[in-house]
Amino acid sequence: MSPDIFEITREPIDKPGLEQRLVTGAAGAVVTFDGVVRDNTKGRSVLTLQYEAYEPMAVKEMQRVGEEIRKQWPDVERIGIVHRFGELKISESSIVIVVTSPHRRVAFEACRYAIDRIKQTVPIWKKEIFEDGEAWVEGQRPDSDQNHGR
Amino acid sequence: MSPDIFEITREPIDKPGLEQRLVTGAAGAVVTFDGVVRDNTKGRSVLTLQYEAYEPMAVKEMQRVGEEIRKQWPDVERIGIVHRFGELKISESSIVIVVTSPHRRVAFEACRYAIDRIKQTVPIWKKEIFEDGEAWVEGQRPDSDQNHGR
Amino acid sequence: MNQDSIRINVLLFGACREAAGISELGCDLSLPATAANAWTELKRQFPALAAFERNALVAVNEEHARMDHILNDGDTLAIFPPVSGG
Amino acid sequence: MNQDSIRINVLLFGACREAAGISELGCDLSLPATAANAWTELKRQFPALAAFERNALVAVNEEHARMDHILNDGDTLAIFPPVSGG
Repeated sequence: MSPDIFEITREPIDKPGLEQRLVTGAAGAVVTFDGVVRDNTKGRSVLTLQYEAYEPMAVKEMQRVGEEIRKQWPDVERIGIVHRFGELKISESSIVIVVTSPHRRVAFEACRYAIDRIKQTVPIWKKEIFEDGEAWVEGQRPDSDQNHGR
Repeated sequence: MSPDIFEITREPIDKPGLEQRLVTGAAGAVVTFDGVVRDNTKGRSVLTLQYEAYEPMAVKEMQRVGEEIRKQWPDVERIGIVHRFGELKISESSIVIVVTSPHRRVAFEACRYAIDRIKQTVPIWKKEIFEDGEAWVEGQRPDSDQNHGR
Repeated sequence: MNQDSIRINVLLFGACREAAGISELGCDLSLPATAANAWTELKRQFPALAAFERNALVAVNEEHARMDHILNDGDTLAIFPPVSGG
Repeated sequence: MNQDSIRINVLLFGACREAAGISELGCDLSLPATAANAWTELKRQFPALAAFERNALVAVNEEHARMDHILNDGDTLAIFPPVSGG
């Protein structure tokens, strides 16, 4: 069984707990990306964000990102990706990605790759709730990005 | 007074506490680098690491790294750098760097820059304690690195 | 069900779900059937989906797929706009 | 102290501290005095420091400095090997 962690949850993400599960003895670097809800979009005040997920497929796609990382950076020790859905308030975490590795370069590169890929392939959608309205955030069409093909 | 945080401490680093102090409403990305003690160096088992710091100068040099970041990435929201010294056990954190920004690219780049620069300029030294001996970790001479000059 | 047609499960997400006003339904299609055929049928049933003509993406059985993907009886077809997670 | 000499504070760190067996001392230097002059004087007092001839770095008053930095009375000179924090 892979020691990596790929989860979708309605609950607040336990970031320290996730990190703790991924720090091995061989790890020297822990790089964590935490996506939090911004209080504005291009200056317009945001009240909350609503995330909707195609849960089983989202987990599969996160696992696939993990496989891509292990192929590209064999020195990675552990990968953890937890994406939250439901209604999130300002400064709450929608996604936490943790990568551990013996040395820092790999952890930085793999963590950044993970969030870039997740935004391209994982079936999750978000809607911004403003004081005076709401709007789905537009994703990019995959064919507008050369990296998408597989 | 700058809202950024630059600290040297003998105590375990409170990473969640540090992150919490740096997440502003405008932040959408929190990138954290956590340097932890590896259980080996090139295959040789490490028992503990001893860190020694020139404390007041180390804080000044960390502040300088913060200034460099703010000049290079004006979109950074907050920077936090805490370096621990004294004797550290395997998997304990020697340094935690947190950068928050509205979007992820800036937080990733600035966080990585921070750890790269700290390893070049901040007066801290570490000694590896093995089962059968000990050795100071050799740092790079600044003139062997083009980025050092200022 | 005769052998000239199949029944698939359809899931809608995000703005597509909201436009159609439904998140899940069964759909009968004549053979041979592709995701594009299902999309045409769904637009007939839910005209508001036409707004997503250029953007809608599909997944078949929890894998990203193209509109020319051939559907089999019992497949799950998901329809959604470009993803925007993270 | 006469006007032809200065007294500086010297701090040693890491392997330099360990080699010298001392972490802090006062040091009198004739004028004009540079960090290099101080380094020569320290090597005289602590011969083991000679092992760091090619590697020793200096800081004056908590700022990185070069060996030709001119020292003034009361300055704090720190001597150490290349840093290895993080």
